[in-house]
Amino acid sequence: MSSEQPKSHNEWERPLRELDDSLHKLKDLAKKEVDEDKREELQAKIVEIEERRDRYIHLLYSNLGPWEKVLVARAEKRPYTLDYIQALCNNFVELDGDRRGFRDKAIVGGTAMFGNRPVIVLGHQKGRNIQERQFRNFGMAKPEGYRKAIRLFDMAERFRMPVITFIDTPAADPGVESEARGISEGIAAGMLKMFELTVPSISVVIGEGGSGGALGIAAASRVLMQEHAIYSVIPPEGCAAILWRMPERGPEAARALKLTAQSAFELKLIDEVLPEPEGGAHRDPVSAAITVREAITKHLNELDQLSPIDIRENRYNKFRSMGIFEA
Amino acid sequence: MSSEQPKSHNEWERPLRELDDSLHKLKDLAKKEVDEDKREELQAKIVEIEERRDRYIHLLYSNLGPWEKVLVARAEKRPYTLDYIQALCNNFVELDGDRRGFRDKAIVGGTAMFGNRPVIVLGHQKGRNIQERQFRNFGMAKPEGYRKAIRLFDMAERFRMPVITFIDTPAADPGVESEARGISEGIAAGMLKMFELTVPSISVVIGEGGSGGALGIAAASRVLMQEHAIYSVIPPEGCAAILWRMPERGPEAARALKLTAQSAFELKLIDEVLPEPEGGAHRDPVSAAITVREAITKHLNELDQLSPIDIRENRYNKFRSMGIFEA
Amino acid sequence: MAQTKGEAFLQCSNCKKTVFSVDFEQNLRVCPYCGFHHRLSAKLRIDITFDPGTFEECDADLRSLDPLEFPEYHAKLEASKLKSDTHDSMISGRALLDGKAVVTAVADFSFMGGSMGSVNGEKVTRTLERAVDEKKPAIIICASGGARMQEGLISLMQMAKTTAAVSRCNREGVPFIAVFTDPTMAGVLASYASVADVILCEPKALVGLSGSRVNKQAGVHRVPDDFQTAEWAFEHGMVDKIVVRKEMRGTLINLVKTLGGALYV
Amino acid sequence: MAQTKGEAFLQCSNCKKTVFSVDFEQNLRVCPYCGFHHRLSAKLRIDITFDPGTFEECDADLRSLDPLEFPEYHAKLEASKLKSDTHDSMISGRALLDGKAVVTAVADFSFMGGSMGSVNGEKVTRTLERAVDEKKPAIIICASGGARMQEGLISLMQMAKTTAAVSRCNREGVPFIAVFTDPTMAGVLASYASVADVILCEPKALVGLSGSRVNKQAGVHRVPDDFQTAEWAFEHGMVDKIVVRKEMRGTLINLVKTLGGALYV
Ligand SMILES: [Zn+2]
Ligand SMILES: [Zn+2]
Repeated sequence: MSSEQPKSHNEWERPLRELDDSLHKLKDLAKKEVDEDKREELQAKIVEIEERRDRYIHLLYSNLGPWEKVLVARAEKRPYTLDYIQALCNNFVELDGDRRGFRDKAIVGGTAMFGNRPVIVLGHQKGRNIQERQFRNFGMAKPEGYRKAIRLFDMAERFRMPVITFIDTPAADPGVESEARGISEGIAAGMLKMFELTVPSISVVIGEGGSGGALGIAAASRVLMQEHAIYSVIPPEGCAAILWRMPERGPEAARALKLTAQSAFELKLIDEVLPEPEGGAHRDPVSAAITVREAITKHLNELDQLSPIDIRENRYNKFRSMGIFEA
Repeated sequence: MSSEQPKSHNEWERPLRELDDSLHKLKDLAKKEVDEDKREELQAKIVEIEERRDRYIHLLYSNLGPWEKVLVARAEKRPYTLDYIQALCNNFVELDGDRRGFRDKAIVGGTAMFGNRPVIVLGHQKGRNIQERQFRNFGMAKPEGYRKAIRLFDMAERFRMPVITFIDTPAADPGVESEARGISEGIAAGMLKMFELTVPSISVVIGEGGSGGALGIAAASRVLMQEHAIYSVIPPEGCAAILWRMPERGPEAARALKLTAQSAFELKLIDEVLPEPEGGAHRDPVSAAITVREAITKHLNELDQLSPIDIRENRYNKFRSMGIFEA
Repeated sequence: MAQTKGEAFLQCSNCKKTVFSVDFEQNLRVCPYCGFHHRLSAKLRIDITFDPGTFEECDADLRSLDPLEFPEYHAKLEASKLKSDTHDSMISGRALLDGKAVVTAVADFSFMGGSMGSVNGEKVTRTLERAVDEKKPAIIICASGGARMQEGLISLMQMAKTTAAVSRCNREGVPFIAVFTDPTMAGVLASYASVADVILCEPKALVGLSGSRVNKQAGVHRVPDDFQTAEWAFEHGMVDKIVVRKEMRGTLINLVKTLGGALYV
Repeated sequence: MAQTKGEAFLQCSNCKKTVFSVDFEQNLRVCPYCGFHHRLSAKLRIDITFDPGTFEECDADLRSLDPLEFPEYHAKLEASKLKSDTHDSMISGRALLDGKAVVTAVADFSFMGGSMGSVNGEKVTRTLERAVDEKKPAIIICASGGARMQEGLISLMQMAKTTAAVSRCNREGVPFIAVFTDPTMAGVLASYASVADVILCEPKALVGLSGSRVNKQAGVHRVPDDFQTAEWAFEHGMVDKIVVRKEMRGTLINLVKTLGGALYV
């Protein structure tokens, strides 16, 4: 069964892309067509195909299985962190560097206005083409990424700015260089600093929540997940490799791992699932961003009611309660 | 004139070393001598040479000029940081690493008992032979040295332990690698952390107080200097190179820079000058260590009278007042 | 450490030499030939670390569940309970160290590779909270392959939960000392363990985030021979001190005396 | 920036091209050919950074003394006073930035290489203390070869004094933004400047602890071509952002608005 599963979002959305392509061509033709009858004929065809496409999108997205969610979460058309920062913030100044010798490109961040609130905003950044992807190290942060984040968290605390983080990474960078500079310490220290904050923090999983690499900047007062985002202790392929020594059984592992936003919410590990436009956030980034903005605003307004100490305690108690065991 | 000046402590102390050598030989002879008369004769000669040596030491050390102080402060026979830690502390556990990829060998430190007080103790460490000197990078700390110190200062603050630092460095490491990892930030952050401490801190300049490299771990509640230690904004040779383009005019520059403990005390930049045994700390390390121990104890006892906030304010005000200008 | 030739002899898995069982045990399971520090059960570790007879277990009633109904997890748990003499991969409790009261949690690698599931994470968290409540230093002895995959995202969140507990220790001035033993990896290393005040490490212990297989795949750079060993971690500033097994107790005593000084007044 | 052919033309010291004086000034002293950001006097820097006419100088009465009677110092001070239009290497005061009140100190490299003596250190310290007292963000624009050797250990202690003042800003939640211009070196870099909340840097500015001569002597390693440039410092994580002169004011406005937000409520 698993071998019949699509391996990428591109492959899985191919029929949809073909419909999109035909539509694009028909619209082009219609624009150039001088004969009014023929144009109306084309127009009718366009409407028909649009309806077919929308039905297909509905069919495809209304009941995504865990593996399809993995594909959508990894889709390179999905809006990334910098897209959300641009859509949600003003006066953004990117701040960079760990002040200790290194500069990470897989985590970006800085100061900005979110509505009329000054905020610290940061997140994992993936790339859309080969050069960008390499430049961004595929969204896999090195230790200096977490140390930059810690520097920004420190400013958030000092200047009483809420923190917004966007989570979208396959994993922390697994290279030798990252091990040598203490990637484990980077992740742990990132979490530690987030637990020390007495200002509100919101993390939004917008794509892949890849284990420790995600968690290092996701120990927030509220953790929100977009409808088709995933969050997992291990990539499904890695899990399949360990369980069955067959990485290609990733789809099965995806089901076993319960890595969808819906499962995470049911297990009380996240605070809210944010609906995406039909066809996923990439089909309508503007409306996806509006949903994200409204959710962040709502949670920040709620957290505004708490004292600084209570903000810290509230965050502690939330994570403190995670775990299912017999006592 | 400057060309007649000795260039090293070894060269400058040569007559003294020759006396020491003759004494050593005579004592050996006396020990082996079976004839009692001859032994007594030798004994008398020993006493005579010892007196001559002591007079010579007195002559040499009772009126050291700035350049001679430079030579003595740099002497490789002088007790180093680990010698003082061993002499003054119990239960020492060396703690190492910046937790961020690097380990510095020019700054050593850890936790220990100083009398019945738990303390954080650290300092620059030089080496006595070629291998040791290279291993210790000639006492020139890299950024990770200051970052290790900061980690120890953090523990001091958390666990209410006084801080003792020993200062003995020609300068911070000037290499490309150190620049690349932010040696300037390391020094500045070291000072910054020391100013945040609400526990008492004592720095003792035991040899060379070499500009920023020294200051990075010397922003203490009390700064003490041994009688023959030096503390300078620039090495005298470097100063001479800038002023006269002649590094060999270091002795003149040493005088101009007012880099002795006595000058620093007169300018109110340090809190106390600690007398050394005649002939310098290296002639009698045990009694030198006792003086250091008593001074540290006295200052810690004084600082014990202050509240944590007052300890911080007291340190701030001390450094705040440094500077001479017309207003 | 394979058993060979009956009960009297063992073969060192590191240097392959044959060792008298009695010598091996007397040497605290350190190979007399190559010095390799072989794994200890949690119980044995407790015996050689704390004052004899002073360890008092807490949280002994915690048991793992299978909330995700994850393939094979239930069976693995049952098998581990039979194979190991602990109920999960961590034992927690109170003990005396040279007469000074401490709290502790000690990992048992033989139970599902010391993996951090809900029970393991809860015991670590309770230990650190107990340190804060009772104003005692915490000593946690680690041995783990990482998070317990079979509990999915719940196990990942144990990293956050345990790290949160460290932030309380820091705030309350309670020292937390971690001891890394072979292996201390992945989810455990990337959470509470790496933010301890002091990190001691046994020689040659494996210490790293990603299995070296992952590194070799990802690796543009060549992997150094001693990659992810205790010695390599020490040279890279991640570990305060490498301490041989015989000196571990003495080092811990010194640390508890100095760092914990303000608590014992 | 050498003057050539009367008053109308200048030669760029970086690319050697001849530039119209008028063009050069209109371009904020950035070479139109190579983009090199030439040095500005403190007064000109203030003009192009803050809201016009809002700068109000403080501490203008401070004057350097010669407490060590250091060779040639007195004469150098007098010469610098004549050559430069400032009284020392730093001007401090209050200003508005897009209508928001800030405190500032601006270095003048033409006065003894921007070196930090007692007056310079005192002005920096007063600026940071003023930021704390008046709850305003501090913006310090750096240009310095380092400590002022001629004041001996007193000048070294300005590093400690100014850094101490930063610790107060941190504690009181007052943002401190540093702008590095060519050159920001040695004693200034290794003190208050490197522990600013945000560090902006002009392109190609020289930024480092030790003169490259020292590095070349000490160097086992070869010195990279762009060693100690702004761009190199940025790639090594020491600088938040490289900002061209034309965009500096806008960037500072955004930072003051966000980081200083809590102060302006
Ligand atoms: Zn062996
Ligand atoms: Zn030019």
